Amino acid sequence: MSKILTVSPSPHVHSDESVNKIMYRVVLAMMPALAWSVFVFGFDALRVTLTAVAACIVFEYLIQKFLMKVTPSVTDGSAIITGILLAFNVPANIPWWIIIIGALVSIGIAKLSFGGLGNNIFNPALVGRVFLLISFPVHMTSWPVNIQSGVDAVTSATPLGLIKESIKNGQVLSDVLGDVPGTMDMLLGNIGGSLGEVSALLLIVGGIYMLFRKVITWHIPVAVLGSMAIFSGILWLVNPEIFMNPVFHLLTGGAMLGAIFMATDMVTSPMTPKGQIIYGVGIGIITISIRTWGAYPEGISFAILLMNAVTPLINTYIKPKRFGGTK
Amino acid sequence: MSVTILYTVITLCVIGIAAAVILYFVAQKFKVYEDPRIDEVEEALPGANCGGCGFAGCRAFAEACVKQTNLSDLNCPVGGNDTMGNVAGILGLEAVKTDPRVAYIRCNGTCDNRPKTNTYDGAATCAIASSLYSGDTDCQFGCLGYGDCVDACDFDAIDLRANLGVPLILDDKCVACGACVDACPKNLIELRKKFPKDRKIVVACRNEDKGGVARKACNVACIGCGKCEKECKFDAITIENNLAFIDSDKCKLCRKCVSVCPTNSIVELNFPPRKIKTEEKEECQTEN
Amino acid sequence: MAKLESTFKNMVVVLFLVTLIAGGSLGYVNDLTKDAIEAAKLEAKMKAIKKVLPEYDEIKGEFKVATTPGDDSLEFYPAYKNGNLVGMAIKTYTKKGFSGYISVMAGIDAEGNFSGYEVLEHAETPGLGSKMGIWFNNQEKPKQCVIGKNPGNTKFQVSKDGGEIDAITASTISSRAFLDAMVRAYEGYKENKIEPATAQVN
Amino acid sequence: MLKTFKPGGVHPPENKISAGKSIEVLAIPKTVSIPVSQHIGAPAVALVNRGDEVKVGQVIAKSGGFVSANIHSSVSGKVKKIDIIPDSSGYPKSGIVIDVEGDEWLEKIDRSEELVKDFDLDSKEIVDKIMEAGIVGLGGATFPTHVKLVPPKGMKAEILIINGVECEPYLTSDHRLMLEKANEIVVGTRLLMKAMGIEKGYIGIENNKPDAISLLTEKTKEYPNIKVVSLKVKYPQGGEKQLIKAITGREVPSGGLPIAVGTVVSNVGTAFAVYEAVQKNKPLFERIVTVTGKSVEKPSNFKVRIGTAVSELIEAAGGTPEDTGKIISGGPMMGKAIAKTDVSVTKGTSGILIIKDEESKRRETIACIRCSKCVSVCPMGLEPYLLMTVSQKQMWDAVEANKVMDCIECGSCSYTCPSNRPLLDYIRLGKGKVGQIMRARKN
Amino acid sequence: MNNLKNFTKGFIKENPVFILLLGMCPTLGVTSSAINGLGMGLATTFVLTMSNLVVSLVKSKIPDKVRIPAFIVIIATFVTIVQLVMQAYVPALYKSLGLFIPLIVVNCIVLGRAEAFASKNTVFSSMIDGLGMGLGFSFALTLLGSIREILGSGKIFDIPIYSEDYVTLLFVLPPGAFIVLGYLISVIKKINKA
Amino acid sequence: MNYFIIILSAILVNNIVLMQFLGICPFLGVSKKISTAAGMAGAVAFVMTLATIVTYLIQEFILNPLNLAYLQTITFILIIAALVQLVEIILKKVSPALYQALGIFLPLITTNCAILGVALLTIQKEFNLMEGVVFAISNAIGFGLALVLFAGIREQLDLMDVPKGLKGTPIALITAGILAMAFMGFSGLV
Ligand SMILES: Cc1cc2nc3c(=O)[nH]c(=O)nc-3n(C[C@H](O)[C@H](O)[C@H](O)COP(=O)(O)O)c2cc1C
Ligand SMILES: Cc1cc2nc3c(=O)[nH]c(=O)nc-3n(C[C@H](O)[C@H](O)[C@H](O)COP(=O)(O)O)c2cc1C
Ligand SMILES: Cc1cc2nc3c(=O)[nH]c(=O)nc-3n(C[C@H](O)[C@H](O)[C@H](O)COP(=O)(O)O)c2cc1C
Ligand SMILES: Cc1cc2nc3c(=O)[nH]c(=O)nc-3n(C[C@H](O)[C@H](O)[C@H](O)CO)c2cc1C
Ligand code: SF4
Ligand code: SF4
Ligand code: SF4
Ligand code: SF4
Ligand code: FES
Repeated sequence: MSKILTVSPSPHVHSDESVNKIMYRVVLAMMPALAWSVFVFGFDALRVTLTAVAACIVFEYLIQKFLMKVTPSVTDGSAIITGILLAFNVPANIPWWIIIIGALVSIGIAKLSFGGLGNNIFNPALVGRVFLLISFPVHMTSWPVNIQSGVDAVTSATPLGLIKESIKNGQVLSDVLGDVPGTMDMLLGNIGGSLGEVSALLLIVGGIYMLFRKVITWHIPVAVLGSMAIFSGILWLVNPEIFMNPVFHLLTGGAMLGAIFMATDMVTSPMTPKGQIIYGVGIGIITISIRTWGAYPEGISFAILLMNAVTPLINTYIKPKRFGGTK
Repeated sequence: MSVTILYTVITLCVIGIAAAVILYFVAQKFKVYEDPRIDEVEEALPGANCGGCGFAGCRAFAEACVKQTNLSDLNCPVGGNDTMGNVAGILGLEAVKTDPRVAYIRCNGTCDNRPKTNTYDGAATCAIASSLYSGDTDCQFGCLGYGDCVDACDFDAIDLRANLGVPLILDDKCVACGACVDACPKNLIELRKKFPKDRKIVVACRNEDKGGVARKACNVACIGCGKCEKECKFDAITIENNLAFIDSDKCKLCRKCVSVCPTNSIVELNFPPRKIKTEEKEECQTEN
Repeated sequence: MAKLESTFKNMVVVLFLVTLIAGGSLGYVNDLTKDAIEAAKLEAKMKAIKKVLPEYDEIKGEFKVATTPGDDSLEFYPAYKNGNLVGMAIKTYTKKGFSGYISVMAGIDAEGNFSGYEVLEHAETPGLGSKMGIWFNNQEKPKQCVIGKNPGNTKFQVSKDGGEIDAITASTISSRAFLDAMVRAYEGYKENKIEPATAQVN
Repeated sequence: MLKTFKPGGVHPPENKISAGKSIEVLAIPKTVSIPVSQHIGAPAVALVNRGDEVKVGQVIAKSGGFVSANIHSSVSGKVKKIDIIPDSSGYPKSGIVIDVEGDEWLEKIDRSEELVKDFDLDSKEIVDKIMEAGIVGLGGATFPTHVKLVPPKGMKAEILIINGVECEPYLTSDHRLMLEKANEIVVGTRLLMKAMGIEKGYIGIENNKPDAISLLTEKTKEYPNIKVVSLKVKYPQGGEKQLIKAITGREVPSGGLPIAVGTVVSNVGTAFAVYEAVQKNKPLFERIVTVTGKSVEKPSNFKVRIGTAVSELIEAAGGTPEDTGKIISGGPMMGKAIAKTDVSVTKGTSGILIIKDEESKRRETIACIRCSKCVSVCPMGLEPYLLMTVSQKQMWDAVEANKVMDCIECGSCSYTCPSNRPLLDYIRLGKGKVGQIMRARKN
Repeated sequence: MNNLKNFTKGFIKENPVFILLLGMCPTLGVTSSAINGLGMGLATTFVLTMSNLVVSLVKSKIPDKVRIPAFIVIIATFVTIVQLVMQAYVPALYKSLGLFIPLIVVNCIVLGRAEAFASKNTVFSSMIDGLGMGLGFSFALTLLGSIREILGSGKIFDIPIYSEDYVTLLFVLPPGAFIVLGYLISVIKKINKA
Repeated sequence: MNYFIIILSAILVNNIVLMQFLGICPFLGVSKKISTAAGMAGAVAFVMTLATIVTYLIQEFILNPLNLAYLQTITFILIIAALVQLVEIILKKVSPALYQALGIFLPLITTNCAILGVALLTIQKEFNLMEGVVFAISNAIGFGLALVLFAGIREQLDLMDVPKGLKGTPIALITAGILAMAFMGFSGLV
């Protein structure tokens, strides 16, 4: 008797891409920023990150196994990313129980309730983050001091917080510009803020790595950052006394983290380059609007979630250019 | 009585009357007649919206019923005769009695009976597997076992029977909606007359190959030898394309044909003395 | 029980009757509850006044003063005990709340210090701005309490803005608004102070 | 900049193991089984009966309709039976089984190797000869070539493209043919141009075959209206719509044929067959087949008589390796896995690829992570992830609306999906269903 | 007993909120605390019971074409009565329920029940149906309100159960209403099946 | 009052569906397909604006002078019910095409809290007629925005493997919750 052969429809070969590889590359890309945050916020940063990652993995495993009754898929690495990014979006001194609630919301509500990896509409880490921001505003807005910034206090304001405060007080910007860190400090990460967002430079390094490994394409980060720069630039040109300059907007808050790591989450962003650009521009404009006129000093989390909600519509109406045209 | 009460009454009455007048003219001008019996019929239907009746859901069926003066072409397989009786009652018509039916998968090619000759490794659906390959045994007519019929059944009436090769229809759950009949790319499923106690005499095979080929592919294949046809007193059995078929409307469950079949491809089910046990659940061996 | 036909006459008559009865009963219930509603409204106000002022036995000579033309006005409720003016309750407001309008009943005692306050109306976020009902009342935390102080002797701004009152955690905006209302009350009080002497005559 | 198509495309490892192996003539087998349907269109009608004696090159089945082709005997001997013969899918196909006796060719066939460059036939005569010879497209689609050569009314072919791309990994039959029969291919090209009155011809070759490019460039020097174009190595460069786009910049409209933009595409093998048919009176009964695979002992390019069992080719290449898991007729991207090796080589068989056991099983499928890689590699600008899902959910309207019929089944999407989703499997299902629905609508 | 069945079905089996998905606006809008939920529920129950009663009393006198307007008037009358009475005697609750009291009039449960049940059944069973449905509605609102209050304010019926420092504010805000109700419906469906 | 603030507030900050909880039934009911959602949004916009104008006039010229403010609820709902019917008829006559697009949603609108709610809010907020109209239109846009966004999401969810127990209404509500959360980012914008 001859061998029993395998048959299957074509193609019979497969590229060596896999979801795991993609996910672990993202994790790797986040390492420089993580290292920096341990450097500036100390052990706290590590504690928060590990708690978040562990909680995400445990919740994913338990919920899949006991509530959804499917084979747990924690090894795919997406829960690790969610954990790290959740940690990246909170102050380094956040109490442990809050970060665990955040992980539960991210994984339980935002991800697994929709069916798990690939099925969620909203970015899990951001749902967790916004949930925490709204639920625990006190804890979520008291920032620990950045060791590198040379400020001696227990808590410090973020640059965006400073600006928002002064504008609400009716001050003009030239009065407070002295308190705002310099461009170089913002680029390197000598400022206050969430633990993963402080060093714009190292986030960009991670982004370039991901671009190089083809984990992401340029469309979303460029569209987000570009539209932020243009929109804030126009405002700034109109009146530099009440609007901050574009460089400031790009280098502070979650702009880099959001544009490079969170807006690019493939599950929750549009499928075509054109759609991705519309999505990115939407994020940029909403972010600057919230920063400038809203109650919150930072708006990129909300902006990404809002555009996540628009993504299905974008996918419905923005189709790739069909070969040979339609009709 | 205070002025407020007076004003209240006046205001409300004026608005009320105005509404009545307007609505009256509305009602006069735009009469859309909808037969109230549609609602009644719909209420009498089971509301499964399965499409087994051949209409797009229960309401569509109700509309069709109301239009008809004779219900003989219409049947709700889910509700069965009782429901159709009720519908007929509502419409003042005679219901036509149809024999209750039940689906049956005409293949007995479980893994013991059919040796595997290749392994299929594509998307695990019968539709895709059958569009490119004849199946993983030498029988090109037999069940593929990926369970498209299981997915099609809204009533959980088909059990895949873990890797046994052929799914099993659970007679007590099947409502004969026919969804599985359409879903099976191998045309294996037939809606048969439902006999008391779920008894069945069926040629559990659809192999149209010549005897030798069929036999080689499967131990229990029908080889079209015609012995059963001769045996049947009720003309219930016909042979076409090397394959026997038992018409369940003619079959009287006499069981004579069963014993003459040289390949045991006629199956008798739910007869007390010789009851066949359902096979043990055992993984099919794919490797030699 | 045959239904009435949908003739024009029937429809009009039925609707007429239905509205007639509805109108009648509504008017009746309205009459019944009118006084109770008024009383309830008044009572709410009186309760608030009672809460914010030291003991008194009479409120009389209440008056309204428009702050800016066309805008809301302040309401003043002078309180007397044994005929002596013991304080004044002022219904004040601000529009600077996180969710806009806030109205507060503020009490000022005979010395011109705040003796209490009660938030009457607000739409601030529960758990954040809504805490102002107790936050500035907490005598155990002198840095956030407004009782016994007045904008004349204390800087009625949140500490973040260089004032002497601590804002509600994470609700600076509501806190500013609240203080704004209080300052407005105090200024109204100063401008419309009733001299005890003249008051007696009233 | 090398020419290429847009959008999409992938670059699987090329693995052209047998590229250096010159074409060997495979020994004539003891019996051949020749299917009567080896082309798109109506099956041919058998002309011979059991027991008939046939010669090499004799018509044994006649074209069965407008889109159909003659079938010739590839051997001489006696017809054993006309019956159902195994086919690669396991479904029955009718065919003619011939017991080989000797190797006796029809006399009219010119068996010499000598190059016959010149011709003075008119286009009708050329087309007739091609039709007579039963030539079908050898690039995989097996569309009868004579039908292609007569454009529908109102359409005029302006450009002929000879497809020497061979973008499928592993396969080298076209490559070898170009190296060994360059002159004949050029003549074939000229014949095809003449047949359609075309002035402009291109031969498109992927840049990973520099030897073939330079050889053919040299051979076409004397014909200024035939140009060799080297193309970027990217799959599916050889897909005709992609090739047309790469070379001419024209886009075949959705649902249209190449002729809609004035082009006709033919494979190099087809051009060679045309040469042999017209200049040598030799019908199509042989073709070049690559036998290859990582564990194959002697990867080779064979010249094989149609109807030879696949098992014979494998034997000649050193036998079935121990670790065989899957055997594919054709290339790894578009070829068809076969369940048994007793199936025959047909006009469309370009290669036999033996895949190792560990590479033959698909990896586990997980949920779509919406990475959009499938969208970006699809050369037709489709959304494979969506097509798969709507097919799976049997939402046929949505399947149709999302242009499933444009899919060329290149498999780039399934190849690239990091979640290993069987995209093309479901897209094919959808295509089949939508095709049925569309046909039903027409009637 | 049939009436008993009519009465109890409103709680779980045919709960207007969890199963029939009717009257979602007040369900979400007022349930930031248990007491609000209960108050709203009882107000609705009153309207539901009374309008069912009246509708079943007068059903034979009302021509079909003005059925709906007549029902609306009847319902609106009771709603207005509730409005007036609450304003007079529980002004604080009236205030916190705000707009949603007048909106009882468009609550689909009320009109739906009048249409579907009261206009076909006897006076007594209509009343029982209204009462059952209303209490089912109240039950749902109170349950939702309690959960949100516990999670979001650390209290239940205004009684503190744990420190306010640990409350999750979001649950008393609009998003919390949607999310808690979403999971609650899923749980109730599961219970119903079992 | 500043129209810009009214508009921004009604559409984004205090979105009628996501923040005010009005019109949830149609929000959950007719949001399964984008096309129906858009149709419903159109119908609501039309009726909402019309109803706000008419009820405003009734309030201003009948109820207020007669001191009958407590009859708001009953008169408004009667008017809205009649109006919806009227619109249906007129539309049928005047523009059958529009009727085809919007008509099927009209009966659903009578019991939509959003219409009555906006009419009541217009009075409560003491808008003048023009402000009331702007307010109504903005709320209708806010309603439409939420509805269409939500319909897009639900069309996508239909293609996804939502766990069985959460399929349908539960996941729709959870999605709405997250959407509401995202909309909270606009707080303070006005
Ligand atoms: C949903 C939400 C509700 C809020 N409610 C209030 C509030 O009621 N009062 C307030 O002052 N700020 C409120 N805020 C604003 C923030 O808490 C704001 O950051 C804060 O008022 C100013 O920051 P700080 O108090 O920490 O200086 C709210 C923000 C959000 C997103
Ligand atoms: C029904 C049908 C009709 C065709 N008619 C023509 C034709 O008139 N002219 C032509 O050049 N090719 C014609 N073709 C062939 C196609 O252009 C093409 O070669 C064939 O579909 C295979 O291409 P592929 O291998 O890229 O899939 C036809 C194909 C089909 C299926
Ligand atoms: C994805 C894809 C890849 C193809 N690759 C090649 C190729 O590499 N070489 C080739 O000759 N034909 C290839 N074809 C077939 C061509 O599209 C076309 O049918 C052929 O060149 C026409 O010539 P023929 O009729 O002579 O076969 C491919 C088709 C598809 C759909
Ligand atoms: C480039 C990239 C970015 C990602 N960003 C996020 C993110 O912002 N938040 C998150 O929870 N997961 C992120 N993931 C992980 C994963 O896609 C996400 O958990 C899915 O949304 C879960 O279905 C990212 C993955 C990749 C590849
Ligand atoms: S087994 Fe077939 S016929 Fe029976 S209920 Fe299921 S799908 Fe319908
Ligand atoms: S009976 Fe048909 S549909 Fe069912 S598993 Fe077998 S082949 Fe598939
Ligand atoms: S197989 Fe079809 S859908 Fe997939 S990439 Fe190729 S053309 Fe596109
Ligand atoms: S390549 Fe795979 S995972 Fe990526 S979008 Fe396509 S189907 Fe989904
Ligand atoms: S309860 Fe508000 S629309 Fe139904």
